Amino acid sequence: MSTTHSDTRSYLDNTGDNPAVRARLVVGDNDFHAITEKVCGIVEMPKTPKMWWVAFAISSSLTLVLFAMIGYLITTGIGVWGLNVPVGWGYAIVNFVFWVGIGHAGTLISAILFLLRQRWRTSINRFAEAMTIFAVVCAGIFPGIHVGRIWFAYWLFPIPNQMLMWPNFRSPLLWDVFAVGTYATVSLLFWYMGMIPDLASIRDRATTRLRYYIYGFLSLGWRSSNRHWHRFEFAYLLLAALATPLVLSVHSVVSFDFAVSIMPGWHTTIFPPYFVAGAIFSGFAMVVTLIIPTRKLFHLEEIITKRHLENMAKIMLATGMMVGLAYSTEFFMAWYSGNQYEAFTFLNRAFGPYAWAYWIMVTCNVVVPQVFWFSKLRNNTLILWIASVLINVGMWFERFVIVVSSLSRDYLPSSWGYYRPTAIDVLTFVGSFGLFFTLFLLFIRFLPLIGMAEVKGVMPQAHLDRPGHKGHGDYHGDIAGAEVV
Amino acid sequence: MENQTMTAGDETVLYGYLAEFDKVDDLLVGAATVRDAGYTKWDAHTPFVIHGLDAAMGVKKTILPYVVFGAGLTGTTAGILLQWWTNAIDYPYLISGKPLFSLPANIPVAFETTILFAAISALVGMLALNGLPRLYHPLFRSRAFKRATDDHFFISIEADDPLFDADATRELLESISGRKVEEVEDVV
Amino acid sequence: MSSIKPTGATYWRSLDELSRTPEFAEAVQREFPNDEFDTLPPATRRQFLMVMGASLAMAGLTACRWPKEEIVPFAHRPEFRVPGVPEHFATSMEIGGAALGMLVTSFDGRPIKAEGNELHPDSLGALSAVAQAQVLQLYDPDRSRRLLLRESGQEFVKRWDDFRAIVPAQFAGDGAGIAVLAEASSSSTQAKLREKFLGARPGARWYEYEPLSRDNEREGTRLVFGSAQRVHPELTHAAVVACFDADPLFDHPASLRLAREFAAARDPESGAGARLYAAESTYSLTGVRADDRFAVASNRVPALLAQVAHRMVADHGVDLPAAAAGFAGSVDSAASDAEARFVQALANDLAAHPGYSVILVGPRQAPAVHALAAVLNHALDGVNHTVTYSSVPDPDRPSHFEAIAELAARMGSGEIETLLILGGNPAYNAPGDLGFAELLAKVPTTIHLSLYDDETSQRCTWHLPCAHTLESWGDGAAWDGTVTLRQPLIEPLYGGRSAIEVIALVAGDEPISGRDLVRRSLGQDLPAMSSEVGWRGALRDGVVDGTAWQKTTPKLSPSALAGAVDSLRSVLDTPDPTSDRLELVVMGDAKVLDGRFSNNGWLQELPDAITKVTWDNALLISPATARELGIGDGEVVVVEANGATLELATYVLPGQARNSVCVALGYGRTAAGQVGDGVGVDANPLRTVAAPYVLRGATIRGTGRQYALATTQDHFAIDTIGFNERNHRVENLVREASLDAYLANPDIFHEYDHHPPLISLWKDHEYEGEQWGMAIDLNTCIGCNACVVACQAENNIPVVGREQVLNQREMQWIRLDRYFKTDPDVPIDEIDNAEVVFQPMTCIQCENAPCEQVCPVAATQHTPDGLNAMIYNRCVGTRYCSNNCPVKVRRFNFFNYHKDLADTTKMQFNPEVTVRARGVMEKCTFCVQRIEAVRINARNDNRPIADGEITPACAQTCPTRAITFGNLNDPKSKVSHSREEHRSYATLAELNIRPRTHYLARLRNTAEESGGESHAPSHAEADTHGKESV
Amino acid sequence: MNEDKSNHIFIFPRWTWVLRPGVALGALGGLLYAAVVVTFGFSPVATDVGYEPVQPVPYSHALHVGQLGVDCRYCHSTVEKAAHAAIPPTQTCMNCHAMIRANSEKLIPVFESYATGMPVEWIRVHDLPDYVYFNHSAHVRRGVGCVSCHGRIDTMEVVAQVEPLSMGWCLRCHRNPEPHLRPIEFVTQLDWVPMEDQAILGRRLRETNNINPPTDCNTCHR
Repeated sequence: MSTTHSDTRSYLDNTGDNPAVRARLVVGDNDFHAITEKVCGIVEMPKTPKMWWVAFAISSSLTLVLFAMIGYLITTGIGVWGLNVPVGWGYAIVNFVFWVGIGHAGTLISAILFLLRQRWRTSINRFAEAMTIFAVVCAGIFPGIHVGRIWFAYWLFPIPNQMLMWPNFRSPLLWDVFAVGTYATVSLLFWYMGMIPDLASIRDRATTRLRYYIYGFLSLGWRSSNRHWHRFEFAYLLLAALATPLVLSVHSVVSFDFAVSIMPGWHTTIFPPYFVAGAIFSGFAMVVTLIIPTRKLFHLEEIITKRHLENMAKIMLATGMMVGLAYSTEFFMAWYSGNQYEAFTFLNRAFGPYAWAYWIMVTCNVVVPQVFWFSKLRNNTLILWIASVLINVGMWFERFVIVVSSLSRDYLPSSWGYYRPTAIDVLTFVGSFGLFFTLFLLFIRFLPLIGMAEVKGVMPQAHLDRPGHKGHGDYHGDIAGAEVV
Repeated sequence: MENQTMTAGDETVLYGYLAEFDKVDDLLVGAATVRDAGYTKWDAHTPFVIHGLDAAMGVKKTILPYVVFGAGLTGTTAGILLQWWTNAIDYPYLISGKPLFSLPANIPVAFETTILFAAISALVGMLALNGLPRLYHPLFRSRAFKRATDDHFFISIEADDPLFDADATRELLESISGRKVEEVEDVV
Repeated sequence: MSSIKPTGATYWRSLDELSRTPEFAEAVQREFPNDEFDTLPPATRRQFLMVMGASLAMAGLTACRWPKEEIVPFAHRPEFRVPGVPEHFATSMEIGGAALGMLVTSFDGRPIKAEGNELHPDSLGALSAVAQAQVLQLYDPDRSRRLLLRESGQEFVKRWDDFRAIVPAQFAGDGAGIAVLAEASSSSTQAKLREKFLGARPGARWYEYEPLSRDNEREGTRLVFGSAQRVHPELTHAAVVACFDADPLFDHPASLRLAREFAAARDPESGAGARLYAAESTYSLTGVRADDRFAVASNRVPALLAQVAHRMVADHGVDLPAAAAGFAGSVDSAASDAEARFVQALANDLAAHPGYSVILVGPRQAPAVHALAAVLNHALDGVNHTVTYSSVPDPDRPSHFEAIAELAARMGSGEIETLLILGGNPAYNAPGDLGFAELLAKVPTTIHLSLYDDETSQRCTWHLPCAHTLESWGDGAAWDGTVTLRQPLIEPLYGGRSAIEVIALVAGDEPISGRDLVRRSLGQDLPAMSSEVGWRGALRDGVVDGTAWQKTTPKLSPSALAGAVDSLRSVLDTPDPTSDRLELVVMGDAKVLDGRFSNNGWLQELPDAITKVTWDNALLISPATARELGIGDGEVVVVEANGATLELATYVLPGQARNSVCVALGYGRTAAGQVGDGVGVDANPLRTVAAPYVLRGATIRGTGRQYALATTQDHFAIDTIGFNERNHRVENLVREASLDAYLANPDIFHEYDHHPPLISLWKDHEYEGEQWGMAIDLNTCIGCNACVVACQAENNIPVVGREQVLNQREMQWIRLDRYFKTDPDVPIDEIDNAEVVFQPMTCIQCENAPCEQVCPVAATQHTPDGLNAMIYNRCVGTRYCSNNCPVKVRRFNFFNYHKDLADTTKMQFNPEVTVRARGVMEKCTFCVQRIEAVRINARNDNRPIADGEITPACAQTCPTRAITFGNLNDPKSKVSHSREEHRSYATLAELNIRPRTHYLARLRNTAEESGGESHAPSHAEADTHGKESV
Repeated sequence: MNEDKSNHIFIFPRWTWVLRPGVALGALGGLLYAAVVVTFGFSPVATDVGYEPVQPVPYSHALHVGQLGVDCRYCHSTVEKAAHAAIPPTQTCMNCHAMIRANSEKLIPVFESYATGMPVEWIRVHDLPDYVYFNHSAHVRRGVGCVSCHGRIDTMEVVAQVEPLSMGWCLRCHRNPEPHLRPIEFVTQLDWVPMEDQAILGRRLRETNNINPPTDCNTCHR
């Protein structure tokens, strides 16, 4: 099939943009079976690679650290964190927003790109969705543990009770409960549903009874019937259509936590778009951070091609610019509004006690992505990887700046303060990464990390290659007139 | 039958015929032929979605969208009613001098419940309409069929299709698949 | 109290859960073991109060169904006792020889709160922070619980009988070799017992010592009148008040009364505008309030006063009595233009208001300076107008420092066989040059009666546990002599005895109870007392009306005056301090005084009014001096004076006088208890008998080390952005204008609000019925912290300890915001004089409360009567409300701050207020428990609530009545009136939060601004009085 | 073309059909169960009602109130003027028992208490959490009968808790007090039955005594 090559670049490189030729989404000589082999092969591996074990050992011990910290917190009190009055929210909320943000790329890739018919998504969407779920799991922990009386946290849910009390639906925190809850559920459904046919593939290749039963159970007896495929496609389309506004709403609602308050630096109308852009930004950064090593480790360069990486780099560039714009807009508004509190808050961000955090943020989020302007740099996997890691750092600091610097100095100078995280704060945060990677490693080892069925669907072989048919794929001819039963 | 497991004493009946293809084109043509032959209890099995196959098979458009839409509406109403009843009717209290019930503050939650209900109904509806989960199916008794999730394509015609005729149907299938048709049996 | 170690795996929903733990049950056993009762006399009423108290305390502590909870009723309920209904008893406490009347709330036998006694001349219903904290001290678990005999390095636990047994031997004979060292006391009972004791033992000597003595004033009057007089400032009609190192509004036995009078003298609505001048080395609360404050080294204060005298004579022909003429000429040159300006303005003003002006000199100034002031007051016709005199009790006693010096000398020479120390803690707080602690070893038998087994007790052979003020009978005299009674609220928790009981015991008096002693003595003084009716009436009132001392009108004594002039000369001749020979001012701490309250968590954690420092004392130093010496803020420095050294952190304080550094006494205790030990550093070693207050020739050098002072507010020096913004915001937050500007344009304070009309998106809620509101008058608030402690006592607010304060987790509901106002043109490190303003900030009960809408569980919401309610048992602790509170007055329980409290301490809790669990937000609720109590009673008797019937704890105790509370829907209520005043404004009104607490703007009344014209309440009279004035 | 060497093939047994209804049922049942446990299981209705501890003295309300007709307020004398309806001092018992049953075994704790002055330690039955501030006078003086909360004490040999005393229970009455209102004079009459329809009477009493119980938090929580 290499005849469709438009130039002389190595056969693995499909980043060229020649309008005359449709760049291939899967490179190398792969037929359907080869794809199945590659992907299922990872799950069926007789022995796990060393690298995996090393990574798992580290991440799972970090997870233990997380649980230890939570235990200490619950038994001792929120005081083990560095919080105070005025800064009532610190790491916990920063981490929450950070993780929720990361959890955006997945659904975005699967849903929005799906609706936009961006077929290149197929190689990475499963992966990204998985990442979304795990990020949301990490995110979900923090609002849970940051309340003073965790054992009463269930009061946030509208459960009938002997007190005849209900939660207060005017509170953005309650909106959060619903938004994040819905998002987690929908992402999970989306992810699982997409996986059903691939689980069936693993089932059908099973060489041991246990594996057959496990994957057989998970794939719910999928028998790739076309009548099923029909409804499956529809359900998938609908979920995508639902997830798209959802993914936008989630970070908007998270931003309401701040925007609805009256704190200078929080109370601003640009937060929703600003947060969503940031979320996508950080989400893609995290996808890239994870996908580059994974694709090396399991030799998936032919399925997750350089073009995929490049596209993501471009998206990061775009969203990075949006974020940068948001930063400058905030400053403009602070000055233009003539509100002395607002003005001071931003002056204080850039030059006050927390200036260091602010400038880390700007460097990582605005300066670093500029390298993606250059094709050479963005196509250099190493540079791309380093940049995306830096962007993750920057996005964490963005949340830190928003949450902490605004609170530390608000209306009354008499109650200004300074927030210092404690070791517990830091370890809890690090621990959450442990949890994230633990889940992630389990995923790439035991579940199909690439949507085989979808990838096959976008391969040339999936379409009619009979001469004389226009378009590609769709079968015309003697079916045309036939009336439908 | 040589490639089917037979445990002694198993009473079996014919479930239907299974024809195998390895080219998308043949499958599409075949499907159209079977459709035009007027069969109703038959199906095609493919490892991935094949454009045009629905048309070739004459699959009716699913009612799923209406289910999901209904669920979504339910979600919205539930969301609004919940907030209105709890905060304005059952235990009204004065918060920041705000009105007891004001739509703007209730939009986020109502929106989320809408999506939640709709999304769940989408998956559950899809499974229900497909009659899944169904871990056991006679087709799974065929070894060849295992490639239906890998790289091969199949057409199956059930024995209890009104038009089913042991020989005629076999001929039809062999003519379109150009290879031997497999008889799939079911245990009772 | 420093129970902030993050330990303990359990949480409480309230104290209830604790009571389920076996430790508690066991602790309760410890607290009230049966043998305790055995030692007590058979069933008395008060014993049952105690039992009830204890049992209810326990009972109140359980709320969960399982396990079972017990109810212990009285066996014999006293008449008129209704369990669960608080009672109030009038009693008093004594500090430095002046008795202060209080009204103590007793809940089922547990005294839980001290308030002022309206009938008492020095209280008038108000009570200082220190006095209110007595309740906590009562329950202090560190108080000594037993008699101790220390011999040859061993300790023996003894009983009172053992002590009684040694008395005859120790106090036998004519008393030669016997000495008694007592605290100042105004008790006539004690005086009588002393006479009896000394009468029987002519050889014995009685010494009186107070580390913070006011004797200089006493001696000063002696220099002028030939006989010691007590000075009573009368500020009600004062037009000009000049304070020289004096702090009449805070540091004075009658400060509560003086503050009230001063507030009246400045009420702008009645046109009164007394003008206050202050010349002082470090901030006093009076200085803060001054219209014209001049920061000058204490050492130069006399020169200032002398110049004022000179100017008055020279420019205004004020004639001094011949004998005192020498005073006038003593100094006539000012050291600086600023000084000259101040002197001139003051001299003009004083001379312009004869009969309405008064000069007050502080206790740290030499007698001669007081003498000069007395002469000037005389010349200004102040006597019997702005200052009155009365005789002093025991006029011939040597001054406190002479007394302790003489005692020390005799101890050193081994004359003393037996030394009985009644209270006090001389081993800690005697002047350093005496080495008193060591001298104790030279006395064979030393007996110390004390609340704690403190530094002195540990060096004495005998330690006797003292009964607490609230545990004992006694009497005393108010500053003006009014007889004041003291009655116990509870049986001595630890079997202590009061001073009079011990004196009676050693005097060989037949052992009788304190009650009988007091009653016998009063019966002798006042015939009325001998009748049961009179006695009960006196007990009810806590004071005996009309027993104040006769006012005297002493004549100047020329012979004495001659000496006064000479001694003033010598005072004036001392050179002014320089940066290498600094002046170190040692002052009593505003919270722990001389250290007697060091073990009181409320006071230790109370932020100092000016520095906001808690749990520490610091070296106050002016920015300029700090710069000259190259010392930074918070740097640890070594101070050397009189050969002794001191190592502590600096606090750079704008408004501190150049070349004068200041440190507070009362810190660095070693045997205070678990709260007070090791807090701050002890400055006593630097003091000398000759110079106990103002130490000359001190040097300091930096160590480069930094020390974090636990302040509840930023230091003066922060990053420039913050510094500028803060200065920029203050004028809007704490609105202030000159009196004339205000009178000229009453709306001046509303020119600050420039914001668009405040409209809502929805129809505003209508508030019907009682609508509570508050008004705080910044013009009369003097920042005395009384409200903060009142609130803490009333609302069971925990003490969190130094580390937590460092983490900005202090819990006091009332934050007394302190802002410096400085001239923006003057560089920070050149500032000599900064204006300080206070703004008491607590929950302002916004109608559109930002905190409410963000609470996901509706744990904070609005009540129909307009309170911003906080429901602790509903709170899950998201802290969102605190984040969204524009004034940051919400407090969060980061840990279980009550976990490590002693069970006695828990007896102080107010059962009407929920004790907050860990992880719960809390805040001011306008004392909703008080509101509900009144409301229920009013409703029960079908009557409306009268204005003033409900008083929150803070308003109740405010000495200047700066806080008014009431129903805003009642146009006739006091608070409604304050709301209508032009000075009334709302903080952060532009946020449309509609606070229920409004502030009344602050007024300044300096001479320049009003062209020398002060707004005396009665100009006309002023002139008729001031014939001789030009 | 991958040919399996083995002749073996895995397959789920036919009976796995039943899984489908099973899954559905499980989901529904689970939800139902959770709802029941949350709404009922944890509430005081289930935990507290019926608490009937044994008292140090077998004091019988049935005898004293039911048969001898002692009025509640004879012992619980503070109920009309204070928040607490105080347990009577030993003295009160002795008012009668100085003569009556003066040598009864059962009364020994009382006599001891009277002699030594040490209290009798009764076990609390009706117990509210510390953060709840209930005021007896406020209710009794408005015509809420003792029986409304304490039940027919006059028939109890041993006092037991008959009402849940939960927040919801309090609120129900605060929202609609009429069923529990009676003329003040009958407040302590446990067996009182209205002459007329309680609905009408309740409404009238509510108007005449202008009773409008608050339901805001500060009413009970401080």
